[in-house]
Amino acid sequence: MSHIHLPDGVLPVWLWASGFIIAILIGFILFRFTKKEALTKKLPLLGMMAAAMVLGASVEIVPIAYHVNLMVISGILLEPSLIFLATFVVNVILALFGHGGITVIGLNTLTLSIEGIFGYLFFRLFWKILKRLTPVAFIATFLALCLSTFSMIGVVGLGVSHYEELIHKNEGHGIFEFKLLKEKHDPHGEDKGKGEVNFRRFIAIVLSLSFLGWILEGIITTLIVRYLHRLRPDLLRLEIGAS
Amino acid sequence: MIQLSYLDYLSIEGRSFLHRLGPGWKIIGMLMVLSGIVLLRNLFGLFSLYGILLAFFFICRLPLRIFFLTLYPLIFTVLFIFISGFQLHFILLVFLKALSGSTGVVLLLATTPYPLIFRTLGRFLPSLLVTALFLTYRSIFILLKVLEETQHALYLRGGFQWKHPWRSLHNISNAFGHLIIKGIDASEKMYESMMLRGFKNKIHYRGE
Amino acid sequence: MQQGERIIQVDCITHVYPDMTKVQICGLDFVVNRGERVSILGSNGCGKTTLLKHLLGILVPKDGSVRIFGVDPGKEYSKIRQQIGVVMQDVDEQILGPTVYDDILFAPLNYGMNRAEAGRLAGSVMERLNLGSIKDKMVNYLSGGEKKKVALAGALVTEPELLILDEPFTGLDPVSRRELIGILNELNREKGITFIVTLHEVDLVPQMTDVLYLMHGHGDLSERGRPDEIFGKLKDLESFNLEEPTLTRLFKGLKKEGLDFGEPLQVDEAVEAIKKHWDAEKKVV
Amino acid sequence: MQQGERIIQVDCITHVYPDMTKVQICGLDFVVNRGERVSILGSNGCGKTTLLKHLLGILVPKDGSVRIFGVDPGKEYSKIRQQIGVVMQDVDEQILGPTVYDDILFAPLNYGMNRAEAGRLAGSVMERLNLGSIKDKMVNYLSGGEKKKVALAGALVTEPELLILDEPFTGLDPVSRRELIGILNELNREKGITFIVTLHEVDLVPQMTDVLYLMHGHGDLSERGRPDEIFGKLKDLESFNLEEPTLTRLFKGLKKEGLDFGEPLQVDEAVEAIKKHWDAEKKVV
Repeated sequence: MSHIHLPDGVLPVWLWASGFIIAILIGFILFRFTKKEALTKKLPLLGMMAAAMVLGASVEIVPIAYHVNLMVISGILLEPSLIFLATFVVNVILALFGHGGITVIGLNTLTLSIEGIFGYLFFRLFWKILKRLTPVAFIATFLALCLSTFSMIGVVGLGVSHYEELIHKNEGHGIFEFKLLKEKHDPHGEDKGKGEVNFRRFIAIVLSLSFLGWILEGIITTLIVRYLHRLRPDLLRLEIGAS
Repeated sequence: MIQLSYLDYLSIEGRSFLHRLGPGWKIIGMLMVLSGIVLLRNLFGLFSLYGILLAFFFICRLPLRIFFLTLYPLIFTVLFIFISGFQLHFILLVFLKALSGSTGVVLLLATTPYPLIFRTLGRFLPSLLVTALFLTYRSIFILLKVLEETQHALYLRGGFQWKHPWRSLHNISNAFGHLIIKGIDASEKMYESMMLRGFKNKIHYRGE
Repeated sequence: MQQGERIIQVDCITHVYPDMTKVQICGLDFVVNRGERVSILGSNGCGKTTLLKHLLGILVPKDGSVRIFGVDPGKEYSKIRQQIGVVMQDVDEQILGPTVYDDILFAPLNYGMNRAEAGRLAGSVMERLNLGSIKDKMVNYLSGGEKKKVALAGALVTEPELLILDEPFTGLDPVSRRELIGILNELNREKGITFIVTLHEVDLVPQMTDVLYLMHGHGDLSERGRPDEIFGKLKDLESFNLEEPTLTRLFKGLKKEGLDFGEPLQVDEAVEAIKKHWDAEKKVV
Repeated sequence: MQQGERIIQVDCITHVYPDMTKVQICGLDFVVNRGERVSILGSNGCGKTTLLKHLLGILVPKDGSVRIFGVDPGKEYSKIRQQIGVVMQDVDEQILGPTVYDDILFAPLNYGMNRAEAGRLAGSVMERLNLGSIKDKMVNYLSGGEKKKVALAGALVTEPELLILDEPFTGLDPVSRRELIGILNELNREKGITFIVTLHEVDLVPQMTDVLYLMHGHGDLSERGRPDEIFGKLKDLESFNLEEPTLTRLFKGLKKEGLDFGEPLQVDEAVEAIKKHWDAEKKVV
């Protein structure tokens, strides 16, 4: 679980709506400043890498939702402007078969493309400094995933007041739910701040689960990069990065 | 992953009334489901919404294995439980919302061939993006074959065994590397073919 | 546009691949005249595809020149694109539309035709290739043979004057092969379409070839001529990593035993030849 | 492990694909005995690959049973994995090591051998298949023929008792085909390896088959026997979407004309048969 596909219906409207707006804005800017011909030429590559990401997302390596998402390696191969569009396409398709939410396509695109874009940047940067493929690929992946997870936590954090609202809405609401709630409540009596949002616990859980994901994804990405380096070193464009 | 091609297959071969309904109506229906998810705050409303979707699901005789697909988002929704104090009301609320969303889209995709969905999206999205969606979808099926064959090879040659975790990880990574290289090769061939056939900037499709 | 006009001329081109493999298509010039059925026969990896890619402007030679319909394809392929239909080896990557019909419409719509005209062309090519029944099928679910036919339809729909096919028979069963050969010959006969086919199946050559080129090594074009001439003349095709057609081997074997029936390449000709000699022999004795 | 022991038994299995295509491998039971060279001949899409996938436990039948080396492959393939070498159709996807040598070491290392032992096995298989010169080549620069050989080496390296090959000849030029057939026959002769090959090239069958199965429709196994028996008996292979071997067509044609030379399947036999009759005829007259 190196990242989270936000589901529908949890986040407040203003949050996911602004996610869409920002994603569209970025997409529009990229679109304006990329040469049309260059983009047309790269469309099949974009399509194939997006397809690889969709497929990667659907092969579960450890049952229970750990899958690779190939986002960092795609970022390294596609470069930032294309990885953003590719991430958008991937999220639309994943959302279409229930993997992530429809309303959160914008937000998911933003948080996930951070992985791709920063993966690319870190990879280039560390390559200039270290010149050794294995640590560079691992650190770049690890940091990029870290960044993306924190941004996702940040996004979820922005909705805290919304969750409070959702939770409090029930008090004095339908009797049926209230009863169930009561029963549930007693054993957890010592739980401080019942009915309150406990965002810290969320962060702790997400980070501890993600940490394993970062390591695993870091290892897999490093091994993939090494494989690519042996078979098609041209794809990684390390010489350009070095100069 | 066979799921995606299976969904696609159902959308073409299915004969239920939802299959026959125009894609526009179904997308409007999907938008209604989404606004329900966004607006509804009481469990009764959400239960009803989910119930209606489930009813559609079984009236259209969609197979059970497709139903399991709709449960996927729960894995992530579980995390949100930790935000609240494990209150059943909140849990049910977010679960039902997430489930309604995923059931809605799966219902849409299982009863509507994807070109029709993309075509409808094409009225709102820039053509370049729609072309990218079409190419990605086509690419998924091209790469799916590569992926399946690679999985078979790993299996037949003992590439994935729990007793050798490090080696297995190594083998899996190589397999993904192979998938990426094949994908890039295929994208080059695709580009050549597009140029030979006069591609300018969009894929034309019926009813655009 | 008279019959026989020269439409392709390739003079000794050199290409260097990124991994430094050098392909030099040399020896003989590669020329094609209008209306000819041209086959390029050679083993795997001898440079057949490289030659085709130069004709299509996908590769640009380091040395030498390529002219096709009077232009240099490396620079001006878009000018002649509509005159040429192409099916390369991996048909999967060449099928771009979501359904069969959408895919066949791909080129006409890109060339700026209106939908009515494009539809008319598509209808006619689907009828010829007998694709009507799978018109609305999603391309992802086609069988291998269907994919080849759809790719061929996509290439033929714009009614090109020249058809270029790279290894079209690989992976097809004999009945599909025969069907494809029939279609090609019919197109040549009825519409005068020139076609260039690369292949390594020697037995198929006699059925669909006016002019045969042999290629070996890394791009060496060493023979040009009528198939029966070439198969008769060569002592062994083995040096080309090719096998002689079964019948050629049979009749060469018989000749060695003192029985000369000529060198027929097709089964019915062979039956006739043996029969004729047999009857003649009887009379003589 | 005596010669002739039954190692595979498939009883009328039914498989339903997700798209509801039903393949019923029935009619005859599919049985293989140790040491046999078995060919399954059938057109594209008739269910050959489906049968093989059931043998390998990749597919699990809805009805019917599969036994191979005494186990049910759907449940316990890992138990017999080391006894079986497999080359499926898309060799590209089966070559997983970055270099040829890495790929050949793949299975032995997965099976827990140490590097020295694995290296010894790899060395011996590379020698047999003559792969020494490309040992360190990157796999994506291999030619089609080389890829098949590398995949075969990867399957043979663990010294399996049974070799399963799906359409190994597709896309190979005749010389590579002949080489492959030679290797298979040699392995069968010297090491007693049993092999099962699916193919649609009728002409290749006589050169490498003890037991021939014909398959058509959706999995109908309709004939089992020696190749010459089957080809002689059947009036037409066309109903199987297959073409008869060139020589069979020739000799059937001659028979129709009143010239009966028997039904040889190989060129040298054919030369001999014609020669013999010719000489006999002369004497009679």
